[in-house]
Amino acid sequence: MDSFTAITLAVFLPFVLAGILPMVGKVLKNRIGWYASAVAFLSLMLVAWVAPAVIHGEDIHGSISWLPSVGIDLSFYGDGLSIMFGFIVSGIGLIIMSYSNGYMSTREDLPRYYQQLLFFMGSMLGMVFSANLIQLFIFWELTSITSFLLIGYWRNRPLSVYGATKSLLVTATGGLFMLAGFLVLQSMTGTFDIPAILQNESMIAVIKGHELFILALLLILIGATSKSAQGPFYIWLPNAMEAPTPVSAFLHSATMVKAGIYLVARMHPIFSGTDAWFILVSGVGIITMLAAGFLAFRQTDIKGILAYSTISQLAYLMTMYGYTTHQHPGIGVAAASFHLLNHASFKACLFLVAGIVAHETATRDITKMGGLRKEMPVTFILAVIAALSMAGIPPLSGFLSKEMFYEASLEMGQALGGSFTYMIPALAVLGGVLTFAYSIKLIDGIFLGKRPAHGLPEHIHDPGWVMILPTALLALLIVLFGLVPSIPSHYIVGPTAGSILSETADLHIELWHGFTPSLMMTIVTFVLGILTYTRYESIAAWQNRFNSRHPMISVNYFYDAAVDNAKNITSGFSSRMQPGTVKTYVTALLLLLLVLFIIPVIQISTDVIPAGLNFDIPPYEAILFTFMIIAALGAALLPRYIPAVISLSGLGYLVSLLFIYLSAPDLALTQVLVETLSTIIFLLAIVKIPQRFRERMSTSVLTKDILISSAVALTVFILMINATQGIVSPFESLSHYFIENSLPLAGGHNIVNVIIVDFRGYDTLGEISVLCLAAFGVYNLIHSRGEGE
Amino acid sequence: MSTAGIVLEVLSNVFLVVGLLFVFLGMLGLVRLPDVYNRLHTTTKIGTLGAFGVMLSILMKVGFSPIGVKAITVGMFLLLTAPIAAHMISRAAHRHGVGLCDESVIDEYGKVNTLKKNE
Amino acid sequence: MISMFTLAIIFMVLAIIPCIYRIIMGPTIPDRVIALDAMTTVIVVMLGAYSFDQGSVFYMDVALVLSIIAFVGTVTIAKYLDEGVIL
Amino acid sequence: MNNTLLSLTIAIMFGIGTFLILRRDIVRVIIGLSVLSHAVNLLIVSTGVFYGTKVPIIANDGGHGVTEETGTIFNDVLSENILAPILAPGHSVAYVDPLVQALVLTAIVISLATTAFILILAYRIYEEYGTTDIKELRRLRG
Amino acid sequence: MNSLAQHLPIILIATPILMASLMVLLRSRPQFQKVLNISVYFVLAFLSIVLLLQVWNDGIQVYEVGEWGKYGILLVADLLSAGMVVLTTCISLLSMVYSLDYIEKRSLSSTYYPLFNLMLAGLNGSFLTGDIFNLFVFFEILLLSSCGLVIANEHGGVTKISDKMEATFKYLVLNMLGSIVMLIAVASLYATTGTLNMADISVKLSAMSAAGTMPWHVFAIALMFIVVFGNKAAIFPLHYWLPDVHPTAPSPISAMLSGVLIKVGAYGMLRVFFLIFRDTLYIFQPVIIYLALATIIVGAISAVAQNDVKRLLAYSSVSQIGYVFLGMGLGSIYAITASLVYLVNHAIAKSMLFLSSGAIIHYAGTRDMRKMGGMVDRFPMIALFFLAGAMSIAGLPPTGGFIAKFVLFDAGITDKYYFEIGIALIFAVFSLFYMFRAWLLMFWGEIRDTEKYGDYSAQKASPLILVPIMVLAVAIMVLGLYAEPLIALATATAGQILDPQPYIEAVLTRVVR
Amino acid sequence: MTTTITKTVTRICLPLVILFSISLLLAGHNNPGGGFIGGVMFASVIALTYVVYGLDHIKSFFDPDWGNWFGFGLLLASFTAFAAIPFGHNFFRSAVEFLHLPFFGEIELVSAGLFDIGVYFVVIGSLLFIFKSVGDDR
Amino acid sequence: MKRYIFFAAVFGLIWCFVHGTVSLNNFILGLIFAPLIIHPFMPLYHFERGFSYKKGIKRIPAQIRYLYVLIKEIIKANIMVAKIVLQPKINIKPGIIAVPIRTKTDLGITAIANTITLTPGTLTIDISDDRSVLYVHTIDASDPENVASSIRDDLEKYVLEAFE
Ligand code: NA
Ligand code: NA
Repeated sequence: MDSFTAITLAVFLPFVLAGILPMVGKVLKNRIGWYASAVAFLSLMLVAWVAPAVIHGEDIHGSISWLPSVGIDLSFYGDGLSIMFGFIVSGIGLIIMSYSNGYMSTREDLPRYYQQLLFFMGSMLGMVFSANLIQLFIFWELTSITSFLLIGYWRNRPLSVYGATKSLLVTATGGLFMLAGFLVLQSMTGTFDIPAILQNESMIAVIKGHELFILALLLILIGATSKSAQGPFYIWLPNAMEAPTPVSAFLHSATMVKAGIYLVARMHPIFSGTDAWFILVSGVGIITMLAAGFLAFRQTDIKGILAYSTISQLAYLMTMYGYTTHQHPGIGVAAASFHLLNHASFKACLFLVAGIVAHETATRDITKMGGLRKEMPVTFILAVIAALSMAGIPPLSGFLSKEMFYEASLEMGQALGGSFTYMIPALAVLGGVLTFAYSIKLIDGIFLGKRPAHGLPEHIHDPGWVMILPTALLALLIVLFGLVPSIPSHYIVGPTAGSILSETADLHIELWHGFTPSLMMTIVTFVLGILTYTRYESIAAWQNRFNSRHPMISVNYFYDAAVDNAKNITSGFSSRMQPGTVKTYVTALLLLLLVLFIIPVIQISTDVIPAGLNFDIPPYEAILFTFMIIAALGAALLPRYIPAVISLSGLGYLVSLLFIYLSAPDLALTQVLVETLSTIIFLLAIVKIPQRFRERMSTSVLTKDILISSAVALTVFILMINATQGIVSPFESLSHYFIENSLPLAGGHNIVNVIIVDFRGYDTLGEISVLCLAAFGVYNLIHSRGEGE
Repeated sequence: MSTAGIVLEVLSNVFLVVGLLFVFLGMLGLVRLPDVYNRLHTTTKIGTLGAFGVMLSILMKVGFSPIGVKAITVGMFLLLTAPIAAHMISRAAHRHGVGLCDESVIDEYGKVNTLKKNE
Repeated sequence: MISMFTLAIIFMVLAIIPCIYRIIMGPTIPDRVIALDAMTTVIVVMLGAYSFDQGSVFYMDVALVLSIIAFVGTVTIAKYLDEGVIL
Repeated sequence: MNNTLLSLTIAIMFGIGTFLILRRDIVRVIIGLSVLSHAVNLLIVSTGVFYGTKVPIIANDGGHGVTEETGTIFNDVLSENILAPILAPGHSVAYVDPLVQALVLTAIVISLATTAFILILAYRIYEEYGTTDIKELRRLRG
Repeated sequence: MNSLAQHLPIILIATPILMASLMVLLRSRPQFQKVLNISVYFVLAFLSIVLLLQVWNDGIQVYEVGEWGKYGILLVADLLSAGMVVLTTCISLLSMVYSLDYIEKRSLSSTYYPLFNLMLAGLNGSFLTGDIFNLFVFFEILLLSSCGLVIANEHGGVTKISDKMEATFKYLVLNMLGSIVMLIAVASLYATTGTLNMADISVKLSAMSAAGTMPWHVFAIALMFIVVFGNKAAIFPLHYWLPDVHPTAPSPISAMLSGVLIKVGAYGMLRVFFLIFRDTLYIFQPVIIYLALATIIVGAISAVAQNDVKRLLAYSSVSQIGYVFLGMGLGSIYAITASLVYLVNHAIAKSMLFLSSGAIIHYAGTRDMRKMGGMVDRFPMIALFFLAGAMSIAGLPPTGGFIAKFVLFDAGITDKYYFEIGIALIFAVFSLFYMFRAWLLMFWGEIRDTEKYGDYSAQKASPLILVPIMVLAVAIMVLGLYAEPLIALATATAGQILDPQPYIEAVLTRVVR
Repeated sequence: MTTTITKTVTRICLPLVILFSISLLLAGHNNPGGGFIGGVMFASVIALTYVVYGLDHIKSFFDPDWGNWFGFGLLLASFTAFAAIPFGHNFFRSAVEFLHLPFFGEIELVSAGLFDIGVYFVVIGSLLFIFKSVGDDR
Repeated sequence: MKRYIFFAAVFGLIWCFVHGTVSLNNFILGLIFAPLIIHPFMPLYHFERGFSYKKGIKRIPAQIRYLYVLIKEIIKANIMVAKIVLQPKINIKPGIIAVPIRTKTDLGITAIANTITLTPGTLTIDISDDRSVLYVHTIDASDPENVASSIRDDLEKYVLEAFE
């Protein structure tokens, strides 16, 4: 099995095996979770299978023909970045699915749960290994959809539905913009293939100089930030916490939300090294980092705190990937890549802890907890490891990546110079302080202090091994990465950074590296962090006060206002657009017709009125014309139905008389008959419609209608004189053939009738079908009475 | 042309002229006479006779060729149907309360209808 | 040269004027119906004349049909006026 | 067949029909459609491409051969690269254009069918809503 | 004995007409009607695919009705028309199967079968005809058959008959007006060129254009066809009838109307402008682009405003057809391909959505989504299928709708129509919003009306109703996951559309008796 | 109710017009007329009897299912068109035959005539179907 | 059966007339169509009543006489009404009068009613329910008795002879 096959299998096996999961579920019943775990394990093994080659600097790239017409193949690409994500996705997937065996009640719809988890995992793997932009987008949106379904897992709960909707709207919409960005990118490069762009320096140069550069970057970043809950798009993530906790751990902390980060990392070689990149990526990152860290204080739901913390931590990553200068495009790449790995582990671990706590205490409200360390000692230890890692306490992995973040911030500040030299590190430290504070809050709030008198179940204890073991595994990783940083740095972070920077990154991550400025910053962070923590409650109280006083100062407010009022806003538009009366619609049609007629009159015509018009007619025809107009006017203006219909009937007879003069006896015959019949049918209908309604026409309405009518008349007139007199058709007509062949070939003297039944008998077949249709329609009309209610 | 032919020709032209005149007069009556019933007199009688005259004239001119035969068929048909049309319309008009003109001196039909209504 | 029948046709066209007048001006519905019926009679005459003038039997067919069918129409309207129903 | 006054008449009928379909009363709208269909039928007939005046019925000789000179020179033979034969000069036809008549016949029948349907529809609408005012219909709608 | 295969075009049109007459005569044998009709539809669907393969392998197929060459009426099956016919017959088959349990029994056997058959004939006839007046005739068949079907009775229908009638009235008036405009245009075209055969007209106009004697009114005529076909396709500002008509029709008919019928307009536009009025394209395209954008915007915004699920779907059809026309307006081969792919995907997705909403409405007893909720527990399959359809309309992968939007946007951006694609993109977001809003309101959330729920919980959708929905849902996914055949077909079709010479030659170089 | 006078004349007209309609139908190929015109004549005169005698009275002894009429007409028309296919021709290919009968002389038989009869039935059937449906509807 | 043959013969003739060519071929064609047409409408034509050719043939002279009177009266009527129309000032005294009649058969009543309508200044408006009185509008109703008696004596006599 070659590496490409392995990756392909790693991506598609989850889909296939999830597809048959409902069948398997019939056999395994409540143990179906282990089946899902096995699938995740399989994917993990497949990723591990290809990892060595990638670590040794070999890129995997292969494709299967999929949409050759559009130039898109199903192609996969494995480099350091992909492999790291591959490990995170499948590894955490394995952990989560195992954990779920303990967490999910057997009363739940387990097949649906695991099926969607596996679909998600497959999509995520597909996304990170995608070698072309469109394929990436496809898997990207698939993750949005599966996330939507998983958030709404408890689909009858309004809050779940709300959260699911929000996440879908934000992420899928962002995805569409990202797609547009990809298309713009493709219009610059002519290819959707990512490696082809990445490996082509000149192409990247072209992109950077292209006038659409900013547009492409902006569109792609909309996708990335919406997915990673950055900037104003953060709003969906807190509400996504309605999902079952393992889902939150998996999707909304460890993997899916990192898709945006993945995209930024992926696009890093293409867009970085420009001011726009730094301003947009790091700018959004820093703002989000601070805002989300700050907003976490107000949360009382454990998962809420974790959600804001996730947003904030992802913002770290954004910030770091955004650090760039023309000379040194990847200042923060290594730091970011390492922190990414660490965040996946400590945040997933925290979520699992949160899950355990909620599972045991039946609440997620941190204000109702406290002092659980005695009852749940194991959980407590695991939580402390993860939280302290997040807070950046040595010797845990989080400390290392935070140090690297400070280093990169210093470097970036120096590179920028001026006031940035201090501002950027200062902001980084501020972020660290906030992180420190809420990390401590988690431990303190849940496990330390006094057990509240009411609200918690009597017997609280550590859960069974099914839930502890996966959590412990993550905690172990945190400790391991902290103590032996060379393992991640050598096997994961190095290749990742290397693949982004397309140069072998020389990483030396060590626990102790002397009294560097970054260590100073860390110390400052701790000090300030502890100070901040003492003010934690009052800050939270202030936030609550502020929020209730100024509800409008919030992105959520606008989201809710937009979504809730979407219907009202649009229905105003819709009812204005669709007033409902035929008259408006007819007017619209006629106006369009007139406008369309005017276009060629203005643009093309030389003579609107052709020369040599023929006014020569027998006098009786002229009189006949007058009669016709009078009869038509009668039909139009006589106020009551019957006189109008009689007038119309008169018009019909006059028309048939005109047909006589036009040498069309067949037509005259038909017209006479049809006229009489339609008069009878008019009567049939009017019999049942006593006339009560008479339209009052205001002068303005009348003027408008007469104007439109006159314009229509004029249009028809101009068209007719041009079509019938303006040119003499220089071609032979079909009629020549009919006249010539009616008798010899079709055996009929009456050419019109021969056309009707023979030359164009097919038309007549249609025509009699129409007659039948009228009959059916009338039958339906008559028999619809009372039965449709 | 034989004598019979000439006689036929003259007769035919007379019929034509008289027929046309009658048709025209009938239509004139439509404008001039005061009420529905009187107008019906002119259209059914004069119009029909006029039309019949013209058809007869055509028959005389062309003999029993398709045109002639059809012409006389048309004439017969008008004679058959015109009175019915007149009858139906006048009946409807009267029963629907279209009154006689002021010059009218008697309405025995109206009395009957009033009696019926009162019952 | 204008044939006699051409004159006839022009004369008949003039005969339509009163019919149109009544159709439009009424005053009662029966008036209009009579006028419509009368108009068909005039048209029948015109068709006859035209048929002869053109030497073509085809128009006579139209006249024949019109004379029959107009009757149907008039009777229907009359019944409607009288009884308020048709069938 | 092509005459400016005829075109003018037809155009005016179009105008009147248009005015009618802009009314609020359903029955008026239907009358308007009828007027329009008369107008369009006349329009089609007036677009016949010949200048002949004879009724397009070949005189009957009792047999089945062409005895009457139809006046056409039919030479629309498709040869290579000539897909659109240009009419020979001095070419005239004694008949009026039969094709447009056939088209109008079809159009008349179709409009009869449609008119019948829409009239019964109008009656049923009146029955359901108790009015033929289009604006009222809208208001009365559930 | 000549091969039946050469008669395929006419069989696809005339068989439904024959069937309509048989169905009238067999009114008293409902069971026989059912079996006969369904089997014939199966055969027709199969034959239409055979026809498409024929065209694919042997080139454009021309069928001379009555063997009069271009002087009579020709049926022309090129990739476009044959493809449309395949779409039509397949969706018709599914809708018909669905109807068997959905339409009220008496209505079904008395008028529904013949009306439906004639509608199918009208569709196939419109797609296959090579004669512009014949197109008018078949349009009329379509018009009246759809009117008749809109007022057909559903089982325990929730749509008030008065609403149906009001909608039908609007539909009729606007379409009769459209027919009149079409007649004016066709007659003027005949006066100018002396022919009704589309290929012939095309050649003659080209000859005039080449000679520099093309009269200006040809442009006016050409633009009139925008009104004609735009009215059928419901593009702005001719879309007004659609949101009234499509929702009030019985659901299988809504599926046909939104799925296939409005595509006739798009087809007509492609046929007429790219075959006949090639010399006017430079005026047509900007016009149609702006109309398409307006259509997209109006449809999308209005769809958001709806509470009635079928009305929402109808507005969405308006918006979506705008995308089809946008592709047409962009005009490159890739854009036309996109337009066609879009057309097919929308047809399938929208038919599916109407059918599934029908099933839901059938049991919920209301079309108001706010009164529904939590139906996923009762109808898990339909919820899933509806989701697939919603994703397709919203343009999300892995559905066909994504491929369609992607190809369209790609084509637009390749040709540097940034502004147009920008608008299209923004309103694609609207479609995401309204489709998922509908899905959520119907299937998720609290169970709104317990009494109603009790009613429909007792029943399950019958297989005859479920299977067509499922087939279409599978098609949506297949077109998303394996779009290559469709795109290849669409590309070849677009090639034929942009280069009509083979069409013209196939039609005009024939021996005439 | 209408009067005796009208009824009597209607009775006279009825066969006359039906004959005329058949005449128009058969003449159609060579003279003005044809299936549609003939059919409308037929339908009109039946409508006239409906009007004059009242629908119910006529239905008491003459109540054909007009639906079957147009069903048959459409069937006939499409069969005629299809009939060419077994003969190795295209749909709607017409055939002209001249039949020599001892008494009538030469009679021209055209397949299109059969089609026209189909049209005739469709027109009669559909129009009267509409009339009757509406008339039955109280 | 007799009636059938009678009708068939009449129809043969009518066929010739509507066809426009009076010939044996057409007559026979009409003959063939007749039974087909008449059959469904039998109840309208009183097939149950007796029918005899003798009576029919005997009536022919009377019918011719009736036709003669009719034409004479029609011409008189037209001239009279034409005069009225052409008067510079319309001066008439119209009215509706009741005219009792003796005729009992449908055909007779119809004939008399139509005759009245086609003759001078009179117009049948309605027939009473018991079919014994015709209501006639006359353009000169100054002497109703006179009008009624002239109808009875000059017209009805001939109608009775011809159709009863
Ligand atoms: Na009409
Ligand atoms: Na949309």
